[in-house]
Amino acid sequence: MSLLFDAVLCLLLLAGALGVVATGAARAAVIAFIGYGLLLGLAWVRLAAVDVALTEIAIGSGISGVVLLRCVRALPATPKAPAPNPLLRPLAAMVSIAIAVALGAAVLALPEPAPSRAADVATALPATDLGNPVTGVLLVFRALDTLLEKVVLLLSLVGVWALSRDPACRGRPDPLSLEPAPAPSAFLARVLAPVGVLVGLYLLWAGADHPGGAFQSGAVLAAMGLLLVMGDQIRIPATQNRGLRLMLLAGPFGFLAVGFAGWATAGVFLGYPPGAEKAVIIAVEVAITLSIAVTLGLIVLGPPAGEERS
Amino acid sequence: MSALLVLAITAPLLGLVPLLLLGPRTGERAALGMLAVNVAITAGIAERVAQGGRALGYAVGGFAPPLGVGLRADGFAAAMMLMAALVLLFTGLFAMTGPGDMTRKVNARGSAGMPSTFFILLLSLACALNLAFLAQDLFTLYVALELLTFAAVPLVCLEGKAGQLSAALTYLLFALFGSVLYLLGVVLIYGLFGTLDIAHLAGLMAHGAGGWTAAAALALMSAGLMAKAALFPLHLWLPPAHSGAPPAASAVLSAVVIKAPLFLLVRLWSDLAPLPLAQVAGPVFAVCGAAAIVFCGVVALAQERLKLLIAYSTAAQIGYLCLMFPLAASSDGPWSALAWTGGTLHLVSHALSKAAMFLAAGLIAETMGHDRLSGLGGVGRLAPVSVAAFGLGGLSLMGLPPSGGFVAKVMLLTSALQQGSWWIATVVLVGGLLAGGYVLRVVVIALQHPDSDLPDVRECRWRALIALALAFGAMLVGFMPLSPLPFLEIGRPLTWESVLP
Amino acid sequence: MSLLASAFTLVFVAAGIGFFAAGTLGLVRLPGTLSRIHALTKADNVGLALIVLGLLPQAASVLDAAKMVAIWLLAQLASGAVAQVMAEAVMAEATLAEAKDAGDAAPPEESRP
Amino acid sequence: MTGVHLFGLAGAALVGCGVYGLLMAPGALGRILAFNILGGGVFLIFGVVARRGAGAGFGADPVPQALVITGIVVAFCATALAAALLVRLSAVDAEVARDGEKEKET
Amino acid sequence: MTADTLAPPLDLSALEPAMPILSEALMVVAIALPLALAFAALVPAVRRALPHVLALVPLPALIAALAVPRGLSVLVAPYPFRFTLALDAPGALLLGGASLLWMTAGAYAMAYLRQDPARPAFMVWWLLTMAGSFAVFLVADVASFYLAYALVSFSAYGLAAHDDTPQARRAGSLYLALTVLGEALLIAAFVMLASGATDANPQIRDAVALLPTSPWKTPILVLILLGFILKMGLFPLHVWMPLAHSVAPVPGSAVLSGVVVKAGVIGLLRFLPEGVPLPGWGAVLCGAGLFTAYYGVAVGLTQTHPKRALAYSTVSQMGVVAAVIGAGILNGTAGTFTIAAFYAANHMLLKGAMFLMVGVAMASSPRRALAAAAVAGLLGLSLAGLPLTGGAMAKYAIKLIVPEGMSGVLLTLSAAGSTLLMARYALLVARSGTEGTPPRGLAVPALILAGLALVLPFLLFEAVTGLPAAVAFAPSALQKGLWPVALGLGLAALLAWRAPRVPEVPAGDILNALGFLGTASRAIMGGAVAADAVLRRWPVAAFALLAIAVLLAATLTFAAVPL
Repeated sequence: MSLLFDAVLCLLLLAGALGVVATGAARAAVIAFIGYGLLLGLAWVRLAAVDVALTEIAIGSGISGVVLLRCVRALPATPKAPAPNPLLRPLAAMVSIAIAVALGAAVLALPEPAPSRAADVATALPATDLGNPVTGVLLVFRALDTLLEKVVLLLSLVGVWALSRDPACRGRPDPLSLEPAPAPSAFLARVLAPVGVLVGLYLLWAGADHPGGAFQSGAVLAAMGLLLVMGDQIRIPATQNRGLRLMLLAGPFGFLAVGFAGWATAGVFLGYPPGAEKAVIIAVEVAITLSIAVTLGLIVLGPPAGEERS
Repeated sequence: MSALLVLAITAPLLGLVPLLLLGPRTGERAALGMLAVNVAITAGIAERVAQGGRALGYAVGGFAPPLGVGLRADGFAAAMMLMAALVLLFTGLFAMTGPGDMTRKVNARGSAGMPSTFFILLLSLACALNLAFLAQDLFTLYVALELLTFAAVPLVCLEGKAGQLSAALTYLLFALFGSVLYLLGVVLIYGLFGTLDIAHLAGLMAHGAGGWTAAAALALMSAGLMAKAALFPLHLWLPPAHSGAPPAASAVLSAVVIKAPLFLLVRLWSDLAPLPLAQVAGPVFAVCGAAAIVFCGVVALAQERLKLLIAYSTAAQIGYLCLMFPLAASSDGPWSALAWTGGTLHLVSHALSKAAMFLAAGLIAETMGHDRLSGLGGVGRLAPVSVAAFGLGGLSLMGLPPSGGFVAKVMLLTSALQQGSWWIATVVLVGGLLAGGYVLRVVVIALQHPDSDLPDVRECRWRALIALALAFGAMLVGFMPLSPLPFLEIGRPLTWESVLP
Repeated sequence: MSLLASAFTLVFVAAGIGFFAAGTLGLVRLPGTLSRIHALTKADNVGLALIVLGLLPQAASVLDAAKMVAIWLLAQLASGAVAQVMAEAVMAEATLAEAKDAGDAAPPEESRP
Repeated sequence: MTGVHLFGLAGAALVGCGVYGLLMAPGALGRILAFNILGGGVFLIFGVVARRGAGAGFGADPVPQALVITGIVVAFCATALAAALLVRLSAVDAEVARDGEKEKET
Repeated sequence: MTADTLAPPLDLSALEPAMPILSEALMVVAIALPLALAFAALVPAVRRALPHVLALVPLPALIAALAVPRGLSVLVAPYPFRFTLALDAPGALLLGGASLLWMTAGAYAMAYLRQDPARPAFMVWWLLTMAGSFAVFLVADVASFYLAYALVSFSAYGLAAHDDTPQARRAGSLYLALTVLGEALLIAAFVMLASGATDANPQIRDAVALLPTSPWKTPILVLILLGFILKMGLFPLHVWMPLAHSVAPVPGSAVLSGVVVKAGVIGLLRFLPEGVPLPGWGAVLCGAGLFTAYYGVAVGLTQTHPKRALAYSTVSQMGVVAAVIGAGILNGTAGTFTIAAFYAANHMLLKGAMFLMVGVAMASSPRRALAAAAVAGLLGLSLAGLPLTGGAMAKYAIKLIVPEGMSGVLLTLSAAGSTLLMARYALLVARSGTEGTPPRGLAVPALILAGLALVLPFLLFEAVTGLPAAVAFAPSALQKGLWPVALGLGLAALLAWRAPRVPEVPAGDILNALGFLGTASRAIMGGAVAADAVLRRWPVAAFALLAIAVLLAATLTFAAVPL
């Protein structure tokens, strides 16, 4: 029964992917991509990776989808790039199928029993007082990756801002719509946003021991922020706003500060003070979540339009 | 455990705080300060490695690999780091707002410093490069490569012109294609061995374990790295991106950014892959490298714009390092060590000389208002120091003494001849001829009488001197003795033993 | 007891799936964006409600059950509001197209949601 | 054949789809989407590797799962940056075209 | 009669305790002084003072040539660089000759370029070329030789292209292209040569000693011969020389034709093993030299400008030098190299003086030009080996090496050709007068150099050959020396009386027949650019990326993985 479900899910995934790749129309392809992301989220649940499922749906499908939809809207209806020579199509198909087949064979041929670090993690996790092994890996054992991933996120925002017409990257990003928000949007923003913020904070809190964590929470918070912007409930902040920038920096540099503090408390960079691991980790997660939420939201909003003349 | 390794990654990031929170001038000064600190840190690492005669290591968070992530600096990595740090510092100085930029008296055409964003990206590059040189975990290296790409792409399009934006987009997309192939290799490796730590993997793979899946994983990772390094025939993005960017950006892109994937390619095949595999893969890279040297060299000769010429020269010069693979992977001790040293010295001297050339070209273009070769006659009179920097940098590309390029060329030639690789020796020589052609073409034009009236501007002298300093750096590398450098052998073969407690 | 709960779940979830299927069919087959939105929101909301209801006996704790109900409520809220926004957009486009002189210049709008 | 195998094959097929898209997509947006499909396939294989490594009381090896989370975020950053570049490029192109037309008129 | 017997003429042994250090310092300063001045010229004050002292810069080199004991070598930079200087007999001869030419031509150049706004740039190139030329004669290790050789070759471009006319640009570009080619040939040869030695940068002498047993003997010799012959301008690699030497300003031409080509000569002398018979190689070199000796004369005769005639004469004379060296290594004759260097030094001074006389004549009224032509003619006859001139001593010396027989006869006959060409040159000089009196700054250095060129061979003959100078005055020797010159003069008279109308062969002769090479290279570049445009298209590059991944995986799987 579950095998049948998995098979159907896989086929749907494949159909979704083919739909994205084969569709000529940009908007339809993006919509298909969002659907593909949701299906992928289901696949993650089936693979006992609820943390990943949440991340995939929130980031890979949700926020990415919003970014891509905005992109489609900004592009001219008729793309100027000529399609590759259609004669290449069979060749491309052959190459792709060959790669897929080889890869499939490689995956099936992976050794049994599978090598795994699960045992190592299980041994080391109790010392951190965390219940969720994925959070343990992300924030303790491979904290360097996570720290740098925060820098990547910040850097991609810098990259987006660098596309501003203003070399100093000042001012507010253009509003999502030039017209005032329709009443239902405003209503939704007013009602849903507080609940959503609560959900986001819950995800953060739960992440220590259950699926969830900074990224999933940050994505939900960012979505709530965007909802408020779309509902005309808050104004898009100017990028040079000092408070905003502090929020951007809180995550990566709060994390970095904790890393340095580890030298004093645990004798090693990115070590946690013995006994207070969980508290410090949650503090780090709060800072990270704040930054992620703000960064994701600003990435969706795009480059600032330059200093306003007031 | 050496804290310097951690500082090498984190110190450049600290410079981001003032850049994002304080005014542009303060931020710029802080950034330059951090770049100088970065040089000090990398020099410290190199000094420790040389003193101790063994690699430095650090287990981040106190968790040793394979569960945790390890950092490790051997001689090769330390040399690369120091080189990159120096280039970044000099480029940063070149890009700063200097005396005269405000008054605009010196430069009628305006040779202003770069915006704060440039310095944010420069510091991020410093972090990413140090990470790429130090990290020993294949996934951390993936993060480092992505960090590098995301810092490099906006550099291409800082001025927001249409050509730059489209070059940046192609660069980004192709780099992403490369990184996703790399990641595919990484997942296969993890599936096979359950670890991503290079030292552990080297031990696990030593006896051909993993079979064809491991081979496929290595191939995928290599292809991804080649795409990021723009190795022929995957160089589609390099000429427009490197020639379109502002000069300071071009300099770091050509000099150091593409060196990180090349470095990792070397790491992959000299430290991770077992020798029999490396001996099979070596010729494949060498063929690509040879094609790059010859083909891109010829295309560089045909260019009509100075910056494009230099960009194609970069695409060609990448090939030299790839010639090293089959030579270094041989079991012929001294000659493979010589090739290894030659390849590394080429990497270093190319970085210094190419940075000098791009900076000089930027100043030349700024002085003349364009970079069309046909209209550059007599620019030697307006921008003598820039032309000198270009020429001295070119000396290294041509492989003429005294320059790092010469020493590297002699070492590669010697190793190739001793191992009977006549075709590699021929390619090295032909590459030198082509480089001579395109470098001298520019120098000759610059020294000619002007065909029309020269504009009434002068080169920005202090910036030209920075370019000249880099060119002299490339020449200084030429005073290396012509024998394998023991420093580069420190910490090989790769192991955590005696590196981590 | 567990058998009864299972039967309850089976019935309600099956009904919910039926509603979902109907909604999807409507999405695919019905003409016009407005009617599609209508089919989608109405049928799916009922479908979701039935599924949640069906799953309630399976919940391990009252808190879990409450969470499921909360999910249903949130989905109600979101789909209702989004349907409204989309409908308004459709109407606005329609009026815009009319004003633009009855459709010879303007290309037919993409009508997929 | 188990579910894990199925997902492994699906991952491989998704990689194939992504590769096809990267080869044949006419424009940058298509390539961005194809990159995401390809990335999804790679991540799915990570998931399969993780699931296969279940043990020690965990339903899956947590290390690859954590890697995927980081990978998804990095892929998102790439997508966002590419999309922003694309938007800006088309805006600049439009401006250039407009300026060109204006010049023609005068 | 071996090389080491050529003792330094200036005996400084009185300074004994300080002698070694003094010698070392002299050699270093000889190279370092012009080099340092070239860089110091960046300072305006130095730039202004430089014209007054330019003629004195080669002085340390001259003293070094005169005083430094033969065979002394100085380790300038310690292990592992082993940057070494040494002075042997051939090096001393060429160094001394070169320093004299640089001094007189330096004084001449400052007068010649008095009005030229680009004089400072010329001086910088001048100093760099000078430093390189001295270094080439002095260095003893392989890497430094390559460095010095590159320095003299590339800096000479600045002298050749100074006038920046379209012809000069073309000549300069060709010169650079062939120089780069020569560098590539030589580096390959040097790397092969050095890799037999234990040191990474061996002494030239040690490396060459290993050459006869090297597994790469043939490629090394091919590359070395090609590389240095290119610089000496042997047919068919001479194409650049008439172009480059004739477009430079007169003093530039003088040092190019006098000194810079000798870098090729010293290269052959340094890198060919002396005293080891290399029959095949010797024959090839000798044959090529002899052919070039005649070829240069034949083409030179058609020239209508004295500088181009002189340039072709240089081609011809370098052919003679190559023939001598070839004959020497054919049999492994000891002393060959010193005599070849003696002949080359003789040519150096004569050719320098002859170029300078062209400039003198061009600044003279037609009547005064006749006087200049007379001096020029005398110099020419000396070059051709007219008995009782310095040149005759050099001719006598080389006949000690070249055996009687075919090559000997041909070599002797080539003197007739030289005479003919020199007569043509003197005629052209006589016709090149314009108006005015040549400034003293031109005439005096030219005449001093001419005097030195005519006299010095007498003084050096005994030291070089070990024979008393009187042997060259024996009646049989006089007669042997006279008849080719007489024959040449007779032919010249014949040609003057009834010259066949031969069109002037454009400088660079066969180069013009190689025009298709230019077309071909343009086509290759065009093709590469077009191919690049295809390769850089997205789908193509994306396919290539996947192809590399697949090919690499397949290669690894099938070639290496134990299944």
